Amino acid sequence: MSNLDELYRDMLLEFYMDTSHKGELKESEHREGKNISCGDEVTLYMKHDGDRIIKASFTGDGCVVSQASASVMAHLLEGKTLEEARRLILNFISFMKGDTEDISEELKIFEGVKQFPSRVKCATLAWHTALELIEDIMKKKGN
Amino acid sequence: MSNLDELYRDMLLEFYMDTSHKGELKESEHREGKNISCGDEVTLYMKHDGDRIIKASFTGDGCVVSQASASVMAHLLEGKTLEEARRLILNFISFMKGDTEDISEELKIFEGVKQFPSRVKCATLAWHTALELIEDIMKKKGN
Amino acid sequence: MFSPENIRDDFPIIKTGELVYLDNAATTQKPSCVINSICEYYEKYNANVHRSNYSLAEKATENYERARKKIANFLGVEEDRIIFTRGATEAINLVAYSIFLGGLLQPGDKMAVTIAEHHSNFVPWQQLCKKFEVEMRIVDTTDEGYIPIESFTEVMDEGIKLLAFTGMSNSLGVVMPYHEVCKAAREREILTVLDGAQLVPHHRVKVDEIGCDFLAFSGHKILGPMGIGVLCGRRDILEKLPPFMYGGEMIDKVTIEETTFNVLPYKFEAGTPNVEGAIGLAKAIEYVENIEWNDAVKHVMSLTKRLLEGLASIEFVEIYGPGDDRQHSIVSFNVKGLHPHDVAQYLSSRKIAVRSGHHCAQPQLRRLGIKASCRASLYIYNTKDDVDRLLRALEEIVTVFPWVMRNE
Amino acid sequence: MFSPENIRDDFPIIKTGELVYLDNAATTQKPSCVINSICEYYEKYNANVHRSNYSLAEKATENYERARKKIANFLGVEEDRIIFTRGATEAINLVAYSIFLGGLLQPGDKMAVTIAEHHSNFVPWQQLCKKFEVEMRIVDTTDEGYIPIESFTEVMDEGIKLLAFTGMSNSLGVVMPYHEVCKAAREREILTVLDGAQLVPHHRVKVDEIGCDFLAFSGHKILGPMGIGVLCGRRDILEKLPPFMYGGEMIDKVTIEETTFNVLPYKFEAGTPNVEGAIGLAKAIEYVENIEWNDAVKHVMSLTKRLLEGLASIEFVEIYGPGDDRQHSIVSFNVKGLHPHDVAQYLSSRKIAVRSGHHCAQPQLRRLGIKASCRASLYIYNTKDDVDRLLRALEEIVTVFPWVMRNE
Ligand SMILES: Cc1ncc(COP(=O)(O)O)c(C=O)c1O
Ligand SMILES: Cc1ncc(COP(=O)(O)O)c(C=O)c1O
Repeated sequence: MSNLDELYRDMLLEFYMDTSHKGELKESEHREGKNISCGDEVTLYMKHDGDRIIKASFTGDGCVVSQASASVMAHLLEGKTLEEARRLILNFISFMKGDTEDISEELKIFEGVKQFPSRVKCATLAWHTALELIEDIMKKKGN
Repeated sequence: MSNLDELYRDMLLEFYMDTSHKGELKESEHREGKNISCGDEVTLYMKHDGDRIIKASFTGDGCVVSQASASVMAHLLEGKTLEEARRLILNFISFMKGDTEDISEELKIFEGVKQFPSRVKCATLAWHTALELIEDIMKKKGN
Repeated sequence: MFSPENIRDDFPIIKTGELVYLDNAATTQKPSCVINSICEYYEKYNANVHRSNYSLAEKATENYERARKKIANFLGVEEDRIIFTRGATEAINLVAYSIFLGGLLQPGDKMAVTIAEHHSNFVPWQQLCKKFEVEMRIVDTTDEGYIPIESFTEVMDEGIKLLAFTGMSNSLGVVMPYHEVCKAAREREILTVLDGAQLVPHHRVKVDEIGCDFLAFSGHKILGPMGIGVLCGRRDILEKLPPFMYGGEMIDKVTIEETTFNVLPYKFEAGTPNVEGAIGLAKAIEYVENIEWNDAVKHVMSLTKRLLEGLASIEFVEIYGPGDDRQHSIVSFNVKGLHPHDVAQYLSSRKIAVRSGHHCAQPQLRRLGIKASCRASLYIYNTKDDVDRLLRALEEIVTVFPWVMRNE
Repeated sequence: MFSPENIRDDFPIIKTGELVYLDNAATTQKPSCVINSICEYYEKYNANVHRSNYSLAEKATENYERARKKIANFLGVEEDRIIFTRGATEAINLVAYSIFLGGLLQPGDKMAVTIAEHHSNFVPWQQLCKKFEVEMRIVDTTDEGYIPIESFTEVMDEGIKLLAFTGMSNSLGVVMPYHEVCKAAREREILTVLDGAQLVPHHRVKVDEIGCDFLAFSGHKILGPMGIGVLCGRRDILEKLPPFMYGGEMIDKVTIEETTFNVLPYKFEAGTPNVEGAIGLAKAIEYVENIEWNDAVKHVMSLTKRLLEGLASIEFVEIYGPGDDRQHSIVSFNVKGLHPHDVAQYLSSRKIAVRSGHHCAQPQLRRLGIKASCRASLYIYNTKDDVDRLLRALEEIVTVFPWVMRNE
């Protein structure tokens, strides 16, 4: 496999093409994220029952990597408790940083991104944004 | 002759030691000059009868080259008309810049200074100052 | 006769042929003579300048000042009008700060920039205008990114005191009518700051023929090293302006109460200068002067044309800019339905270097209705083959991103 | 075990043995590894950083950021507190301008500098204080050029908000009690700007152990290339401060009306950075880290002692400074009856490089009652023989300037 094929694995392209989680969510909480170095922006929407994430979606413009990553993340977050979601996100960010190899199968498609340092930020943009949103929700709940 | 001996020729050292033109001149016109890059300062004094320089002297601190050059200049200017003095000065400045080789015998002692670009300014400081003073005097006379 | 083939061997990174380097508007590659001049400096005569009279320092100073002279000749001005800076950005900040702090622009005054500027010639003016309550007008471009002289004079006639504008836009490669602009400004006694970062590497710039009051450019975009640039100014204004940075070299006399400053150009060069950078830049200029420049420019123009035409024939590519000979060496484009980062990444895998993003020109891109683009930028060592390889790779992009065609 | 003999071959200019180089306080010579790292950069992976994702640009960016990390580790801080500048002078101007423009010092406030400062840490404060109507207090030195902690605290207790001072004076080589000074300042909530231009090359500086709020130094004085320097700051203050220069890299979003800025450290790095310089400096730091530093410092200390003692034994030489172990690596002196330029010129003819002049420290020299001096300054590659050759040459100066003895 060439470097490029590793970066744009078929599965990754599928998640990019999959628009089922793209679009605004009415009556949800949301947060914006931005990658300063390339200008990519993402807005993340989340519906929850105080404990569990019921629905997640995103809007925004960006490269294949950032869009695919937002898409797969929205997929995975649904149905998880806030705490589970938080741990999943932290795990993915560690994985992308090269701090751990331990990652679920569907996220391995981002393995090839790691060799392009400038693209790692694209892959983690939605995740960082989600983390902030979830921690906000948990904090509000805690109060 | 080593480079250094060329720089500090005996004649040059003699002019440095010769303090006959050092000191303030009462009832004269004067002007200050400064070499920014090394901080050397010289003040030049001149007595004239409107046409001819009667007496010239200088005060100031500086290196051997700048002091010797002020000393020999004060020597040479006395008795010259303002216009002759002006021409002599311009000739010396050209000589030090390497623009002419045509120079009177006593000023050849500065030949060795030319190979040290940072010292050329030391050699010409008093002369530039004298030039300004003389041109001032001539302008005032012209009016 | 100039031919890129004859010079490619002078550039170690180009010579290997491993990469089609088309990011010259960001920075150019360096010829060996420039690299060697840097090594030689550090291996043979490295010393601090203007401060000592031992032989090493004399030689360093001589070479530093000879570099200034070389650049002065290149621009057709006297040496004491050449101020060394870190790059175009510092040069523009220097003149902007000095103008504001020196009161040449005062609260209530007006000045103008264009919407085509690089952030380096936009944000300093915007921020200092806010700070000093000066009004900043904007000269707009056409939809193609060009600015006709009339758009400039219209804003000039609104009573501005200063105009800062680029001679050639870095996002689209559009050459502005800078001669006419400077002439019109001088007639109206409006100060001009010409951003030459893209212009100087491509056009023989003679400052006093153009009639700009200030010109800024970066060494690294004209074959020179990084960390060196030039501000060239009008002497009477430079003399009037207060210094920007303060420190060693730029002073005359310092007492506890007061400081008097050195003469031009040293008044604006605070601290130990980048001697290496100045020497390297002078070497680069020498290199450029030894090339048959008219032919080299024609070569780059013909490559630009070839690139524009080739791109126009690819149905899923969108091109920005006028697309005629007002556009030089730089072409901005997008592949429809694909983010420019992905395009650039794909091209990188094909060993072709282009830049993707906002090119530090967000106002211009927003004006065109886009957020980002791919930008291919050419220099004298590029060849037809480089252009063709880019075009071929773009045609083949559908093999990786199949939906590119489907979006049509 | 450290020995200068083992490292001299690393330095092309030192290796030849043609020159006794004793002007290290002005700039140091460069080891081959630093020179090579610059060549390698231009020959292998020159590109603009942070802006593109082709392989060359990725590699340049990686190396640029790795350089930042290296320097951060060296100073014991996090990377985002390391701001690359052209040198110490720009670093100090940056923090001074940001502090004044950001309103951290306001009309009526007080700040202080010492009389021992290099112009680069004196004139910016003096000029901006005038401009912004802030009062500048002066911490005086003793007649020997030292400043005891009490002199600092006395001025601190006059209600100053900021203290800018040098860790080691460049005219006399006096090491100030900078640890105590920063501690006393922090207790009083006074901001400290530590000029480390001379300190950092000689003492292992750990910023947070010292407790200064800002530290500035130049690469070229610690074996690195010219055109690169560092400002290291306290994160909370850096975040509060407005940018200094504006341009590419340092922005987040630019619209016609407003600009938001990038995160630390980029907010303070406007324009194309000197990538080459950062890489070269990191290489220099690596070189320094690979040396047994305690031994190297001891070596320079013992040379300083040898030089001080040797000079003291020449009857027509006058030495400035305390002459004990508060003085490090730098010795200022004059030959009685002779201008320092002539002394330096004579030494140059004997192939010995020292500096003569005011050393960009006019207030300090005036305080000592002199206008200029000769300054010999040592670094790790200097040897006993270097010192002895200087001493011997000075003893023999009477052969050229016979009146030197007569003046006794
Ligand atoms: C103590 C001190 N501060 C500041 C500077 C300024 O450094 P630079 O000229 O490299 O900006 C120097 C050296 O010139 C210095 O010795
Ligand atoms: C038109 C224009 N102006 C200014 C700049 C800023 O130059 P630098 O980043 O070298 O300071 C650039 C390049 O980045 C440019 O293209």
